[in-house]
This record gives sequence, structure tokens and C-alpha cells, in this order.
Amino acid sequence: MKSNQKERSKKYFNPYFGGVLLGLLLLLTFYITGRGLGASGAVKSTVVAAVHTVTPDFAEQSHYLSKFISDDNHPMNNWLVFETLGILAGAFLSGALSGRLKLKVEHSPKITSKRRLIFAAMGGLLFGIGSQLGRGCTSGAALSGMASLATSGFIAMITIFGTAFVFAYLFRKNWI
Amino acid sequence: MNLKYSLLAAILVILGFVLLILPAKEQLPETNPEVLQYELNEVTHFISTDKVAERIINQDPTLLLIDVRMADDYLNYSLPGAENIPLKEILHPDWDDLLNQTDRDIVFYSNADVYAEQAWMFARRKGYKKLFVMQGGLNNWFATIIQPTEPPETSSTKEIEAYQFRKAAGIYFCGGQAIVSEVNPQDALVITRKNKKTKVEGGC
Amino acid sequence: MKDTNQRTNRLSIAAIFFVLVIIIGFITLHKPEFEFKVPIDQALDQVLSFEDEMTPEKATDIVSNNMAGYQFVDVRNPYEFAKGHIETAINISSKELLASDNVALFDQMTKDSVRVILYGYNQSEANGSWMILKQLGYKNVKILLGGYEYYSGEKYNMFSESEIPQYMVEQPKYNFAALMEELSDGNSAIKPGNNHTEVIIPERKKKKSKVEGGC
Amino acid sequence: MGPLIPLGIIGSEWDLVIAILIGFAFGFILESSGFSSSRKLAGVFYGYDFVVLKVFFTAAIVAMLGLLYFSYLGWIDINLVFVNPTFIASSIVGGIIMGVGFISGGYCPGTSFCGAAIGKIDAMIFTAGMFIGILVFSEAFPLFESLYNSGNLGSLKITETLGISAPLFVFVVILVAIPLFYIVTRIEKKVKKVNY
Repeated sequence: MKSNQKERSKKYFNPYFGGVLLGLLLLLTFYITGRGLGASGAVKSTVVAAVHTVTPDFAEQSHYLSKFISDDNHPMNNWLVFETLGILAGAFLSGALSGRLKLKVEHSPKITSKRRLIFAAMGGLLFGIGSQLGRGCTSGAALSGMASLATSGFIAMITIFGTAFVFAYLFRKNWI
Repeated sequence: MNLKYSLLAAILVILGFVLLILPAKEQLPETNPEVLQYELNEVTHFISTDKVAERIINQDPTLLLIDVRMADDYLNYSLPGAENIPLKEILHPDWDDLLNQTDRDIVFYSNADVYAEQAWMFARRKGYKKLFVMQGGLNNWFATIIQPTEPPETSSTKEIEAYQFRKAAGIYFCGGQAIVSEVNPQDALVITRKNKKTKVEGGC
Repeated sequence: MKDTNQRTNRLSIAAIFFVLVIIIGFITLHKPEFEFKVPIDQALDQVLSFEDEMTPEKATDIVSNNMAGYQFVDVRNPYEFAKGHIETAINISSKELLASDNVALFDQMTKDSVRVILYGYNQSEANGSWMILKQLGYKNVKILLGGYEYYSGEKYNMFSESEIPQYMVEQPKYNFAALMEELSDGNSAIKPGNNHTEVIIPERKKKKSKVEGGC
Repeated sequence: MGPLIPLGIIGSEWDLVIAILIGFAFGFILESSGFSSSRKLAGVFYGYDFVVLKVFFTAAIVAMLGLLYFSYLGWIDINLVFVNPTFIASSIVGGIIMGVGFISGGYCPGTSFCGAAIGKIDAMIFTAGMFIGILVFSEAFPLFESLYNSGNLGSLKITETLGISAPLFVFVVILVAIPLFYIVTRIEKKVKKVNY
């Protein structure tokens, strides 16, 4: 069991190495585009696009979505959407190289797949709401925000991780 | 392995420390003398009275006129929409917000272009951008726009067109109703710089 | 274990790469050759004091009496210089102002406490070069009011009725407000602060020729 | 000299190509660091795996240091770098909601894309949940609107909030991070390993 564990962790980058690489990438992103990395913005753009396509009137009436609709600039035509496509491709390649491609539900042996999926959906839902309210997610607000020394980045980082710590005990069964 | 981590940690600390002891850099670095010298020689900072007139008539929102003469002179007569910053106050921090921007083309003018160029020089040295000087100043403004001299009939069509524009502009500035035909729109625009310095919309 | 070591090596390489980039940056950091030596507020005071402006009369005096300790510097291009210049002047075109031998010359003249008088065709032409040299810390540099245009006498008495010497270019050549009043002639002229709201008043005079009407 | 795109050095037509390339590298690094596993991510809250904290802080420090050095060397105009505006109330509430979402779902948006890309079904569900979440948010926006726009402090920087210089702040962060890394590695060794 223990050797298995070691085998597994070896396949991943040394965390500091990953961190330095990610930092350099973030720096490069700032250097080229003047803004940081992000993820949840792409989901927002997709939602805007989807709603706009399905029910245009509805999207234009919605106070929030209509902020992101303009005639000449299609919501899908967005930096973050393309970045997200890149994330999917990059992660796929990395997973393929290390032999981690596998369709599965990852969960603690103490809980069922169903329970894990319900919690995942709930988490996603909350993250969707929270990322809009907080104007960015862990990568966009917290990581990029911290790198550019934005106060909002530090607030996001502290509140996200702090709250997760506080609630960790309630959810321990899911993970340990 | 532990040694390696200690070394890396040391590198981080040293990098942070070096940054700490480096002399502080100003937010907006002073423009280098050579850059100013270059801009003066290439005369990229001058804008003709014709172009100023056209932009005023078109109510160009990207134009900001700054009168660097004394307040009395400004109150006595100034160009439409001009703000007053007397030359001796040009460095006053009150004006930083107005001058330190990249959205508009700021055009300094005085009676001639000497004081305006001095104001331009100081603001430019402070690192501000998109600054211009109206060539010839108000004296030239009156000589060209308000009371243009008619070119001899032998002059080129371009000159005659320019004269007609000036004449019409002059009528406009005297409160008359005039249909102002534009001069060649291509060269009527001020040197539009390629780099549009917009703050990017970012976020997650 | 060897494998793990390799991974830490990779980390070290990444870190060293990062440090190298910064070190190379410092080595290649362009140190500007010229820096403004005079603080900006002092430079403004100098300009406002008008101490370093020289009238054409004084210049004529210097040249005709062959006064020592002055050097005229013509900042126009060599062709203009060749067409005519102040007799004792040397030519340093404003494009070459900061060339190393010219800077050396200015340094030398400062050392010898020679007063340098810059001039162009008019004041405006030498103004930039003069201000740059002043701000670089050359205290002994002056500017010739009116430039070569007035010195050479081309324009001396053109506006003789005026009491103010015509080389004072910043003097208004017109009474702007009065002229505007006169020209607008009943039309409500655009006044400062009015923010050019277009006042449409039908043209009353000289309807025939639009070009000549109005102003 | 930089940032390149806002200054027009690279044309905006390259914007999207660069977006894909940067995203590709981002996804690759996240996945290779182990961010595609929700249990690895959640480990930081139970002390059995601190990879998130290590990667996150190292990256932030490297980027902070890099930005300050780049700015010093004149390679980047720090004033043109986008600083997320601070809306204090909505940031805090949003952060709390995201925190609960994080511990419950085990992912954050970026990592859920990585997980989804290598076939984690829970990550896909998480992503789907996110879509619904944003839809719900936009539906209920009038409800959130006052909160969303309250406490606007503009593009505030932490150095302005704390009133210290940027280099000093980064130096302090480094001095805090290094012992932190050491401590969490010790904790990691003590806490019972979790097999995932």
C-alpha cells in the first residue's frame, strides 16, 4: 500500500516546482496580456451565450446577464473561454502522459458515488454563485489578485480557505 | 534534499531582500532627456491650428485644450472649452488628475507657442503622455482661423481648400452659421498613435 | 530515490532560471546617458525668472563690441546656418545637441565660464534645446529672444507703432476679445466656458458670398 | 515595454491564440501538480496533503516577485496591469460561499476543468453545477444587486490598504511562507496518510 502511494505521488510534480512554473506562467500572462489567469469567467460567458441563444429576450431582460451582452462582441468570443479550452487540452495531455486518463468518480471509500456527485453538484452551484458575487474564483480573484497585490485577491484567498477550514469538520467523512 | 530546499528558500529570501533595498522607483518615471530631445526634433508635439479648429468644430471629446496664460488673459479670451492652467502652476499637484491621463489629447496653447512648449516640456518630463502644443499659439490662431489671408489665385488647390476651410471655421467661431467642409480627413487627424493604452478588462 | 532527486533538480533549474532572468535584466538594464540634473520645480522657476533670456539689442552689442566670454550657438540645420548666421556663432544643430562631442563642448564652455547663447530662426526654434540644456544643469546657457529673424534685422521695424518689442512673441498681436466682439458683430460669439453650444443665427450680411461673410 | 497586448505591441488578433497557449500551459501545470484530484485538493483542510497551499503560495510569491522586478527593470508598466476592484462586502460573502462550495465540491473552477478533462465524473458534475449556479445568480440578481455593488473601494492594492511598500510586503510574505512550508511538511508527515 505504501509503495503504491509513493508511486502515485511521484507522478506528480514536486509542489514547489509546480508552484514556480505556475508563478512564471502567471508572470508571463501578466506580461503579455496585462491581466491574470482565470476560469470562472469562461463559465459566465458560456452561460450568457447559451441563454442569449436560447431565449434572447430573456437574456436582455435579465439585469445581470444583459451587462455582458453587446451586439458586436459575441459573449463566446472571450479571452477566458479560449483560455479554458486551452486548460482542457493541457490537462488532458498531462493526464495522458502520466496515465491518469480514466472515467471515474473519485470519492472517499466511506461514501457512495451518488453522495459524492450530489456534493460535487452542490459545490459547483455554490462556487457558481460565489464566484459571481466575489468577482472571480480561486484562480482569477485569489491567485491573480494576490500576484497583482490586489486587496480583493487577499480577501478572496482568506475567506475561501478560511471558510473551507471552518466547515472542514462537517464534511470530513467525504474526504478522509 | 533538505539542503536543496534551504538553498531555494535562501534564494527567495535574497530576492525579496534585494527588492527591498533597491532604491524606490517613482510611480511615473521622469521622461528621459533624449526622448524629449527626439520628440522636439521630430516635431511630433506640434498640432496645427487647422486641426485644432476642426476638432473643436467636430466637438471631438478626445480633445482637451489647456490655456497656459495668466488667468486674466484666459478670462478675457480663450478658445471654446479650454481649461486654464497658468504656466507657473503647471507643476501644481492639483492638476495631476487632469494631466496624467491617456484618454484625451491635451493641447497646450499660449499667445505664441513658447510658453505652451515650456508647459509641454514640464508635463512631458513628469511622464505624462498625449500632450501637444498648438503651433503658433493664439496669434497664429487669429492669423489663420479668424482672419485668414486669402492665398493668391495661383496657389495649389490644396491651399485654396485649406483657405476655404479656415474661412468657414472662422465664421463658426464668430458665432455664425456655417457649413464646414472638412479638409482632407486623412491628414486632418492628429498623429494617431498605434498603441492604444487601454486598461484591460480582466477578471475571472 | 534517484527519481525524486531528479524532480528536485528540475525545481532547482526552474528557480535558477528565474533568478538568471532577473540577473540578466539587471546587467542589461539601460542606464540612461543623460539625466535631468535640475529638479523640475527649480527648472520651472528658472524659466519663469526670464534671467536667461537675451534681447537682440544686447546680442548686437556683444557682437559689435566683440565682447569676450560669450559664444553664440546656432541650433538650425547646417544649410540654414550656411545661408546666414551671427558672425561669431558656431553651428550645433538641435538634432545633434546631445551628441557626445557637442556635450563635451558644452562641458568645456561651462568650465571656462563662457556664456552660451542659443538661437534658432525664431525663439520657438531654440526653445526646446535651451530648456533641455538648462534642465541638464548647464547654468550658463541663454536664449536669444526673437532668434536670427530679429537679429538680422529682417523684422525690426515692421510693427513700429507698437511699444512692445516684437521679439516678445508671447505678447498678443491682437486684442483678442475686442476683435472677436467686432467680428462676430451681433452674432453671439462663442465665449469661454460656453462649451461650444452651437448658436444658430441666420446670417444677415452678405448672403451672396458665403466665403466672405461673417467674420 | 509590457504588457504587450494593452500596449499594442502584439496585435489583438493574437489575443485568442495566446489565450489558448496560456490556457494549455495552465491546464498542464495544474494537472501535473495534482490539482485534478479533489481528494488531493481537499487534503489541505485535513492535513494529509498540502499540495494546494504549496503550489498556490509558491506561484503567488514567484509572480509577485517577478512583477515587481519586471516593473523595476522597466519591462512592464505596472499601472496597466489589471487590478480586480475591491467590493468589500460582496468579496467576503462571495468568498464564504465559495469556501463552502470548495469543501463540499472539492474543486474550484480551474481545477474542475482539469479534472473533467481527464475523465473525473465528479469534476464534470461540479462544472455543470457551476453553470447552474451562475444561472441562478443571474436570475436572482435583483436580490444580490445591492450586495454586489456595495462597498466599492475601486482597484485597491493591498499595499494601499496596509500602507506599506510593495517590496516590504512581498518580503514579509516570503518570510511567512517559508516557515509555513516547513510546518505543513511536518504536519503532512504526522497526519495519517490517506489513500486516494
